[in-house]
Amino acid sequence: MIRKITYGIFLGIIVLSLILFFAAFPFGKNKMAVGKYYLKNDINQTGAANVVTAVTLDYRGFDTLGEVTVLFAAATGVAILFYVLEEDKKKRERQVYPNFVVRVGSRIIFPFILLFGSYIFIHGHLTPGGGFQGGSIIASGFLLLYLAYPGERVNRSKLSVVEGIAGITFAGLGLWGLFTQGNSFLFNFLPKGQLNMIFSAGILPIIYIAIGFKVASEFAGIVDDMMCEAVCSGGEK
Amino acid sequence: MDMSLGVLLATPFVGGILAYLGGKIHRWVRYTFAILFSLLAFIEIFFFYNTTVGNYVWGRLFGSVLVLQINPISWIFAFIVTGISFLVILFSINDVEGHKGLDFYYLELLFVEGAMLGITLAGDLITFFMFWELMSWTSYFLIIQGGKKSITAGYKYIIMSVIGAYSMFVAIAMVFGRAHSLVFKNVSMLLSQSSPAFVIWFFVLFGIGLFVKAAVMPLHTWLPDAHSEAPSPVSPLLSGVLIKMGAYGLTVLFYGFLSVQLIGKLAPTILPTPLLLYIVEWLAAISIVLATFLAILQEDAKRLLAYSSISQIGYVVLGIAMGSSLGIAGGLFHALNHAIFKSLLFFVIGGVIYRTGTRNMSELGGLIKKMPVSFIGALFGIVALSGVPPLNGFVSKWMIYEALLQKKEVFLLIMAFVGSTGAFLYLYRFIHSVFLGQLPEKYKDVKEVPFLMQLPIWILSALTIVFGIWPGLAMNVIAQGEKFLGITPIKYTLYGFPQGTAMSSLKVINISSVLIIAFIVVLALYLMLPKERFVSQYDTYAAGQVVTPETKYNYSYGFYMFFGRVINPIFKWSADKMYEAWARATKVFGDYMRRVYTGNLETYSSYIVVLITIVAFVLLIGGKLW
Amino acid sequence: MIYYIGAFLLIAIGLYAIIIKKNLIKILIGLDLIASGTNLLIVSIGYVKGGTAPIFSKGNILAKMMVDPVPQALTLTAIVIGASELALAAAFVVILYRHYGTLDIKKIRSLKW
Amino acid sequence: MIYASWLLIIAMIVLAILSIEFKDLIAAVVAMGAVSLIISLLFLFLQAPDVAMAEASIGAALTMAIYIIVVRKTERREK
Repeated sequence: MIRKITYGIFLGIIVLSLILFFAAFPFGKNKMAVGKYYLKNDINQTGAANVVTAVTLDYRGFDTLGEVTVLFAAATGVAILFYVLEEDKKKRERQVYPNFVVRVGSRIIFPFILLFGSYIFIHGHLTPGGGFQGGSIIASGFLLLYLAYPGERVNRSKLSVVEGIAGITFAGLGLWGLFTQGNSFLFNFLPKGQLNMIFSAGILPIIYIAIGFKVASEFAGIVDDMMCEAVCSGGEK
Repeated sequence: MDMSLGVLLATPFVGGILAYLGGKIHRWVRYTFAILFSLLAFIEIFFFYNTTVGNYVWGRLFGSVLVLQINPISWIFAFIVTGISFLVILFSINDVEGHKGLDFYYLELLFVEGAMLGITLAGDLITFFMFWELMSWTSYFLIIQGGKKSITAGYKYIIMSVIGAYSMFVAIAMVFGRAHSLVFKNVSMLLSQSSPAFVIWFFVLFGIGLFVKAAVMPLHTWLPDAHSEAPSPVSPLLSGVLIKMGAYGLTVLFYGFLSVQLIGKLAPTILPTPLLLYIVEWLAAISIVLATFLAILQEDAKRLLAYSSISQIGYVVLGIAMGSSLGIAGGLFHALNHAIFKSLLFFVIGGVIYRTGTRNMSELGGLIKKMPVSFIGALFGIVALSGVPPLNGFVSKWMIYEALLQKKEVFLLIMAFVGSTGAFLYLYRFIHSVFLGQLPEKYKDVKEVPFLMQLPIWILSALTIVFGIWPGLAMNVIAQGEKFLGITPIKYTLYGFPQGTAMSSLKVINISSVLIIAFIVVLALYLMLPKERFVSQYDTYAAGQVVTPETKYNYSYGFYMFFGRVINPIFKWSADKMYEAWARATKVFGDYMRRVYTGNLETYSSYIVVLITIVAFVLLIGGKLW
Repeated sequence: MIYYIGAFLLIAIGLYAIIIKKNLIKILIGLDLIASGTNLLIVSIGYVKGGTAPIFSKGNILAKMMVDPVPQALTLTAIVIGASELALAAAFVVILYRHYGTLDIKKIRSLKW
Repeated sequence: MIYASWLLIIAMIVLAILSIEFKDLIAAVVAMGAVSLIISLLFLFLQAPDVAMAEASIGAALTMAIYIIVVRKTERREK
């Protein structure tokens, strides 16, 4: 109890001082210089209508590559932790079917979720959204399928092929720019096109589509590991 | 002419990939591709004999061009690389037959060759570094295929290599920050205009990377383990070629990037040699002496040869660091010679291991009757290594001694002599314990190695004679190379060296003919004189007991134990022990640190919260932190 | 300003959960709260009063009246990373539970020195 | 608008406190999901539709699903 009160008071002091400190940093006023620069030069330099996309993929594209790598490492880590031998899996498998409405409803909705997710990541450079959002929407579609059919599993090898191709596309595009143009990794070597058209912003849409596939397959893999852990290996005994 | 350098560099890589894919079809497809492409690379090398081709741009990176070039200096090393690699592949075919993952093995072998070729052909620092790293990693994968112990050895190797490579990388980054172009010419121009401190930093950092690969004394500890635990066809490649890359790098560093005058300006010059080079000379001399002593004490034949490699590479570095025309020529020539005779010796011991399955010298003996070709190879190898005329080791060692004499560096000369004399001790031990003496009972049915494994032994034995009697063949290229580096080229004739200023002449042909005549005379006497009676080696007795085949009466275990007792106090402080002590100290320190870093999330977060609270409280009451 | 206060309070609540709570899932929730609070703080720093989203549409190509895109881009990646790390942590929780049969970190820790 | 954000933030803080104080872990997780959802709305108020989308789909859907699976896998009540 003394610990709770002590740390409560400590945290109170911290929050109070932080609020006082941030009072000198007015809300909704000034902007950082780098943001202004990006906003001013976005159309000329990248041609993407969505500035957030431009920052994520072009100005800070290398950062995003690292981030995708972290995602990959986390997904691999989950898969390693939940590694179960195939024979054990089959032994423990038990079929649980939810009711009729969920099963049929998920079948009808699932294609639309896929379509919606793809729409979001294909238009990532024009409208809000992009590879991360679209990919996670697709993964939540997979989650719905798992809820409806707990006994079934997706084909992991196909997922990993999709993921690998997406990753190679990202890195390959970057290296292509590096070696042909010779100035920087992820150099935007395709034509910029016209603003607000679907074929614009050079390599950004391609990369965002690759990221969409990668995020979708990785999160689907995580969900698959988790669901299998809950359903087919039956650890509660 | 321009594309040809790219073709030359691509040959081993293409060959490796084709051998890998071909191995999926049939093993002979794999062997054909491997042999064909390594031979092709060796032949292509000869198109570049005595030519200087520069600036073949093969790519660009970070706004800097990637350049390939060839000059006589790199030609010598490229010649060693391709030649020895070809022989290694020939030798591998029988030796590693039936092992697992052979496709990958040949892929790696050819990739190591390609990487080393890339180092010699590199015309800018980025290319150099790329191939340097490729060489480290591919050779690491080769080393760890030698069995259980080799994994530890490979671990040691790769850790030291990576440390060296990082140090080199820092040096390259330093230059890149100032020059923005890493072509060798620009680098040397930048260094000639930079401040002495910058150049010394570059010299030290770049040098550490090279010293690790060349295994100069305090950084040598990876070599004995890696060379002795690697598969037997890989050891010649490592000992004969890979450590020469360090020597090549040192040559480029000393005389390509810098020059003797420039190094002389960096630090006060009291001695005949610039101070930095003088330090390098001393390191090399220390590694000659200590490695020789260590080699004398070894029981394991491959380990003995590995320590001998450290000592011989010491001669190479000593010669190169000397700065005089004769010294550099001697160093480069010794690099070539060492590649020849050390590969020869490793091939021989590889054949012995192939037939007997052991490399422990105290278990071997008396193989002369069973494996005569290997014995002849070993004989040529040890005669060449110990520097006795008429074989090639003599000429290069003579050149190094002569150069030391000219510079009046007496201590170094003594140390070089000690190393050479010590070489007799361990080489005698080597040939005696393996080939002479009593044949153990279990090796009664040992046969000579197959033809493909004999072939490298024959070729290299012949080469020791060729370069021993006609050193001018090699001097031709070396003199061109020295001209390329901007040093006065040495004078030479086909058979030796003419009388020059402060330089005595050497005519190998005279010495050789005297020796050959003497040999013929002795042979004639031996044949003419009455024959002694041949007795079985068991037809003897010791202390009243009849010797049976089970008793060993040649003392090949602890052969130089008396000598070991004398020199053991020196090795109380070895570099290996120093590194181990460092590792232990780190571990103890870590154990203490764990009392603070408990590994619990809440401990850490409460540290953070308490600290921030203090800071926030001080700021809240209006105090100042600093 | 209220956004700042909300974000700080979220972070404080998360820290409190990490330090005080003994249940592993509660600790995970605390970590998630800290992550969410930080994201909210960063995005609210980039906000400009009366600004629009940083997206050029056909009618709107006025760069001056847009909010700062950089914090948004950073937060976007931070959310995805946070979720994947959380999945990894959750996997560890499951494995730990399978080993020790409890979620109480005090009992789990008893084997550590 | 400003009052809406006030209300949402107060609700968010209350839900956050609840999510760490509930003894029933499923309830705690649901409260956590509600916090994520409110944060996603706040992002929309802050003119960050990209981030709002990501938070809604990842924070409120996937994360919560993972939490629920973990709770189902281990034990439901905090002792």
